[in-house]
Amino acid sequence: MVEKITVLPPALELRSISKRFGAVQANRAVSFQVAAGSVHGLIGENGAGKSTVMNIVYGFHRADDGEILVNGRPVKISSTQDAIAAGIGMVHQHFMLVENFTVIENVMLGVEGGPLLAEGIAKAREALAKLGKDYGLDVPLDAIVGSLPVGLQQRVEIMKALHRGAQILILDEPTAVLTPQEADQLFRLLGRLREQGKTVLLVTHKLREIMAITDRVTVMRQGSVVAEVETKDTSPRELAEKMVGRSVLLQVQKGPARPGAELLTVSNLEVRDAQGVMRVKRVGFKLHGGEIVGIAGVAGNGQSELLEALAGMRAPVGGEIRFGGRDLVAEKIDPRGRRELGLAHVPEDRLRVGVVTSFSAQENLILGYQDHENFNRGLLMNNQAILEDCARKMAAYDVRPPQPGLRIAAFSGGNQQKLVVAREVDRAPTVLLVGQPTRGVDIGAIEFIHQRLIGLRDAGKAVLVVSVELDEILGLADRILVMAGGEIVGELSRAEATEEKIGLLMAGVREEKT
Amino acid sequence: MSTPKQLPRWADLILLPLVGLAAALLLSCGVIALLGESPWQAMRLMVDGAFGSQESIGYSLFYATNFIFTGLAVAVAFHAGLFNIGGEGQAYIGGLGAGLVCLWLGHWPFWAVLPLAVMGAAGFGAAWAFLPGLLQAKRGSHIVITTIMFNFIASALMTYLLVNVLIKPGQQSPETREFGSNSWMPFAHEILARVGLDFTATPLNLAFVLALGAAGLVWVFIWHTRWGYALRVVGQSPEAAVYAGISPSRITIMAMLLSGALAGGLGLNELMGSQHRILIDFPGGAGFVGIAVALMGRNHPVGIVFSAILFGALYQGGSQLTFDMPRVNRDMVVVIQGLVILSCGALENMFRQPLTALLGRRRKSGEGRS
Amino acid sequence: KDFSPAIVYDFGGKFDRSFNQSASEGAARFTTETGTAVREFEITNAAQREQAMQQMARRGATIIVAIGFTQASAVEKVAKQFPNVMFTIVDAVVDLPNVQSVNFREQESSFLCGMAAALASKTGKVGFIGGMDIPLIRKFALGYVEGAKFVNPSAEVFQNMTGSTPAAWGDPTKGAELAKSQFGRGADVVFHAAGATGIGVMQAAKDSGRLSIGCDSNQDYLHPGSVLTSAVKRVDVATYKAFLDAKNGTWKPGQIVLGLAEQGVDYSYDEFNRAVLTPEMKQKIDAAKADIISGKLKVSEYKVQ
Amino acid sequence: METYTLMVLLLAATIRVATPLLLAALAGMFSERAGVIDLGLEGKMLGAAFAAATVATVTGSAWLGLGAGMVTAIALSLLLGFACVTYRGNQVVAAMAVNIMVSGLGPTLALAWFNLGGQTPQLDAAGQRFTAVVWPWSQSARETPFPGLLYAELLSGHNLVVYLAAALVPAAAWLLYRTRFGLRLRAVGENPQAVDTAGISVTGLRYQAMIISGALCGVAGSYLSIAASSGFVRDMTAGKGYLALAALIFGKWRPYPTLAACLLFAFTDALAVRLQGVALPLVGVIPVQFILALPYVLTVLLLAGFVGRAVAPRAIGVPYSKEK
Ligand SMILES: Nc1ncnc2c1ncn2[C@@H]1O[C@H](COP(=O)(O)OP(=O)(O)OP(=O)(O)O)[C@@H](O)[C@H]1O
Ligand SMILES: Nc1ncnc2c1ncn2[C@@H]1O[C@H](COP(=O)(O)OP(=O)(O)OP(=O)(O)O)[C@@H](O)[C@H]1O
Ligand SMILES: [Mg+2]
Ligand SMILES: [Mg+2]
Repeated sequence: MVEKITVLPPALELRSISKRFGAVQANRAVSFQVAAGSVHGLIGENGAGKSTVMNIVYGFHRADDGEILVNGRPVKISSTQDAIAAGIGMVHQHFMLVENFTVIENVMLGVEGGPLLAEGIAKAREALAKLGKDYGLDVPLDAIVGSLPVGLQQRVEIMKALHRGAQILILDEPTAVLTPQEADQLFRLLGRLREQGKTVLLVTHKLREIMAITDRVTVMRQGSVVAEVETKDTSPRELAEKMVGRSVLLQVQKGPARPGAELLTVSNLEVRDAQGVMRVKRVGFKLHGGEIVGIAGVAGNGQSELLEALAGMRAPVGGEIRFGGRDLVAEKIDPRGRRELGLAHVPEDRLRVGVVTSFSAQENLILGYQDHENFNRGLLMNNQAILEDCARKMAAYDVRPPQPGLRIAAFSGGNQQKLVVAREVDRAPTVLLVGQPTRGVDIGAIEFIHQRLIGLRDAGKAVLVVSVELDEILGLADRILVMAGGEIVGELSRAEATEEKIGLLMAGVREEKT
Repeated sequence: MSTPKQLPRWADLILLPLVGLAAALLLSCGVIALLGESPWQAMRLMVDGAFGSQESIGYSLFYATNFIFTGLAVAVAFHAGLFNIGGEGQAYIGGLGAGLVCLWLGHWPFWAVLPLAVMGAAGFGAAWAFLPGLLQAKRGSHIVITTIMFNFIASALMTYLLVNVLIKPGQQSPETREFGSNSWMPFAHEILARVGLDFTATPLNLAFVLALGAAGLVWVFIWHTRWGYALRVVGQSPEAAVYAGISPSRITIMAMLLSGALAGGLGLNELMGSQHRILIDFPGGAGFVGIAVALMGRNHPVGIVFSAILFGALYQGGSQLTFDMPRVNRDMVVVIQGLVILSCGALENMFRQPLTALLGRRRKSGEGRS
Repeated sequence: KDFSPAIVYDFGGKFDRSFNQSASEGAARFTTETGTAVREFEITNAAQREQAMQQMARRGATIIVAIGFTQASAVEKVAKQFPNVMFTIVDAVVDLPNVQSVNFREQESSFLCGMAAALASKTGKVGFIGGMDIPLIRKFALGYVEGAKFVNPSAEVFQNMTGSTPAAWGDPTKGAELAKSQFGRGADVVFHAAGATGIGVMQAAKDSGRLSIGCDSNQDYLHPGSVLTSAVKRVDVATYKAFLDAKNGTWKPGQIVLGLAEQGVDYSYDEFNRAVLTPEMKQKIDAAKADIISGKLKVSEYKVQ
Repeated sequence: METYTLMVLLLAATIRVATPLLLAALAGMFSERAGVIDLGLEGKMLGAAFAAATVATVTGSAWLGLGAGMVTAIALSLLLGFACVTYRGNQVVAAMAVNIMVSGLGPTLALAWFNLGGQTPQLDAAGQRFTAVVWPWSQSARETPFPGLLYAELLSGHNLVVYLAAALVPAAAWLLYRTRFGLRLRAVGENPQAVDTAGISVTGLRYQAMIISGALCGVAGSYLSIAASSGFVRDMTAGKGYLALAALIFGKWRPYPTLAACLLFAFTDALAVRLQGVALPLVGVIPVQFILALPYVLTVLLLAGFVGRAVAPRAIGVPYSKEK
């Protein structure tokens, strides 16, 4: 093995790639090599520039500067077509699928093999069957992609790349949407690819995955490569420190929970999504003061709908949500009314739901509280009060830069999230609902946000955290509910919860209720 | 819209529209030259015709008054994320409201008629916008299509009323009798005469002041009230609105009502201010011009007032042009309008990029609302 | 002071193949005969009427001819402001000492056209296509129906209007469709009073081998052999005469009503329609024409109640 | 028998009225499927109507007229593409601008060239227009109501463009669903990023769609000026472009349902013509204005009631850029 690598030129070599988006220097002279027939990891914090550099390799973005070599030969990649021709395939962080097309149509797109579809379809069907056999990729070819679970959609993406003859396969954060078990399946698949002589470039920020499967790993921070090491010569802690640039606490610091009175009771809750599909099925649980309850589960198993129903953004079709002596469902209390009762919400999708990106920070800090008497003076809004409130929260939550008039889009992800958390937490709500509290947020801000949530718990309030990051659930929660297929399939106390147990439950393997 | 490089705000608001305007006029000059007239002469005639005398100023501002109302109507809907193409029909029906008040109560004192007429115009205009708004909110019917259809339906309804119901007996023309003279908007020259200023008689009237007032109210409403805030949230992100407990469907309906009410204001100027009767097709396309006006004015009341004046000047200057240049006919003025909308509205990015490159060595980060 | 004539056309514009065009022909005739240029203006919105007339008056117009009933209120206003300028308005009445109001008895010519239609029709079914449903068009329609029934009491007259926006005067496709629809119901002669929409009506008649009747100006030449006749309204004569009288100092204010007797309206008969309007038909029509002129035959006039 | 004849005639009228609607709606289908809102149908048709009439007048050839109509509409379509695809301008605004500009430009040029006001000269000579194609034995077939009348009125006696439009529906369906181009076109309106990452140019596809849209609008516009009538008159599209768009939405952006929608609108129109001045049971004679408004009212009702939320191509109206 080792000999082979020294003999062959690297499958992919980047030389001094730079890319700037306006004010953001996303990549700064990035250079590294990927050995042929290896699985190479690329790791870095959110915003480190990983996706950008991979998009450059795939011809989706154009580098400002630098050179790309494939199999030792310099190639000019100025479009996706060039990349495909050079044998590069990519599975994007956000899938590039046409949802209302069938699998086979999606796979064919761009390589139809002729002006008419009919013959192309026949040929593609054959080729895909073979691919399926070779790699154990089993996908229903005539299913509509949008109706497939994400795990299968990902396989469609991989098939797409392989069908285009990819020798180098780039996967950008492929496991974010998978259960641990599905992730293991994916890794087995990657192993098979490596055996067949393909080169895999795995982009992630999860240390566990890097350690589990890669041969070599490149670490990026703030657009630059800061380290390149053999996986077997490193440790998670070392990688984490290289990623962040300082020593980090991989564990959340908190005292024991002291659960108090029951604050929120959910029973028999049923919720349909916009398409009318039942996404939450007869869900019931209780929240007590002084505890953080985590809801674990693979994305798309009803957590989002559950959270939206609790927050009042989506009307349930049945069931009860009792809070402060009222039934929120029967009384049809809207999100604003719930906030007034003391039920606050940090939404999962910050940019789309939690803020209005074109508004200033100051305007965003009254979102949901726009009718509050503090912010209004008679018919008009009290801009002075709004400004002062924002300035105060920015100071208290260490938001940088502390400029209330700055458009929210100009803040970094972490600071945007701090603003949202400030808005919702500062009022000390009785119950706080939080979705993906640290998605797209760097480690410094993660620590800060986690501390705020724990602070709220220690003040006797209840916090419900929904997250697809198991580490986060395990770090934060005092009690864990696992959702799969729209149901709560298990409840674990923090003490008894392990990654394996939760993983099994997430995959829908039920065990006896505790 | 968060293009990495950004124009400074002043350039975005003032320079960019001016560059677009210049390009449109340049193209228009080309067409005029094709017609065998001197473009230079034509432009001079237009500018002179628009601003060269008290009369031309009066007419320019008179037309501008209509465009302020319809431009504001488009802008309010736009802030809520709605494209209201129905300004024409809403203005038509709104005018009916104002007109009916004047017909019935034209003998009342002006101070008593005015508020009722304003309510009539706003109320009828809003009512005509209500159904498209409701259908958009509740049924998701494409508002662009429904408002266009409502323009046609408004025309049919008005023709029916003017031919069969409201027509002044014994008369050919499908128009109502003249309003009682108490209900006429005081003309600008009358008002100015009272304070001792001499101004040529033009149709410019008190409605211009009302239009400016409406612009001021819209500004306060959109940026300084919680309802305007809610409206902007819905326009920018319906999801965020739901999150904030703002009902997008309710805001959609509210925005359309407001939009229709503003469009109805046209009747105050055109009917109460100038024609003093309801007549066929009196909005004369001002509802559509409002789209261009709102766009050029960046959907901001101040911008709308200025671009309405620009379009008023284009109208007045254009009619002067056709008056004095026989080979330039009235359709040429329509072409110029189209070109202005094209280069100021649709092609603005074409000018934005070179302008940004020209100006934008140093990008000022940090802007408030946009 | 120089003699300076001016004319303001209505919305349709001076090339509407209808009465504005007819007026512009009158103005053109005046210009060629006297060498005096006529200042013209086509309006695009209501406020321009007044503005245009004022400007013309201020720039020294001696006489201003306003075409179309929609100009009445503007003429009334401006005529008061400029008592020394002569105004002639066509199709409306303005009662002022410096205004001459010229009106036509359109019903009389359309009565004759209705007769022609009924006489030429083999099916006993004839059609009428108007632009917008406004009093003037009803006036045409009423005369036409009476004329048809006068010849054939059991004649059936189909009536259609094109639309209810000003676009109705310029939609030849719709005009053609309306005509075809009437042909489908058995009509074999169709009369239009729909401006440029009528072009489509007449084309459809030609295409389907039926007959059409033109309006306002003599349109027989458009499709020789297919246009039965035209209801001619001599706006051109009225315009020309107003200018000429003003120039010669014989212009008088007051009301002028032009009917068959005054040759203000008529039906057309020329080399283009000689083949279709047979002598027998012509004879009957001419007889009725004489009766109308002599007052023996009364044609009712549509009145807005 | 009477009602049978009436129905046949109504249907024949429906076909004629539906033709320009259908052509424009199919045009809109291509651009909208590619993700570009096509309110510009109206202006493109009008431009084509003008060009077709002008060239047919000058050259005396209807075919050259049709060609000129198509070229003009394609040019306008490309202008829209330039504004909306290349420069990512607002699609609705660009379309309105083109509509307004064309409505002025046609009459202006017509006046300059022909001096007949906003019109082109009447097309009279043989070959300047597309006239009815009468099928063999139509005249004699008319005698036997069934199927003779159907044959004579419905099948025979339309002009070439009508048959062309009819043939274009299956052709469009085939292009959209059975070819590589169609697959890509549908994809680019749903998820342009997916198309881009598949190595296909989003811009290129959208321009192709705009060209097709222009070509079809060109046929539609030419139909108005050199087939259904005989010359160009200002604003002769009279809102047909907007109605076509409504039909497209009602037809959910699919060829056959769009055909059905166009036929329905046309039928309403034909029926409205019949209902003018006719006393109906219970309601009596409905004022003509309300009958004339029927197609528009129907459109609103259909959009509100039966169509509900038509699911537009997902990426419609959003200018594509990689770097968002
Ligand atoms: N299209 C774009 N336009 C502007 N800025 C961009 C764009 N894409 C990325 N950036 C910026 O470039 C930087 C690097 O982003 P990139 O997506 O490459 O990070 P990443 O390492 O993949 O992060 P994540 O873990 O969140 O996926 C970030 O600051 C981001 O805001
Ligand atoms: N659209 C934009 N306009 C202006 N500035 C921007 C924009 N997007 C990002 N930035 C700037 O680029 C920087 C990097 O953004 P990014 O979201 O990648 O930050 P980050 O490194 O992930 O930070 P954090 O850890 O706080 O999430 C931010 O500090 C922000 O000020
Ligand atoms: Mg990434
Ligand atoms: Mg970030």
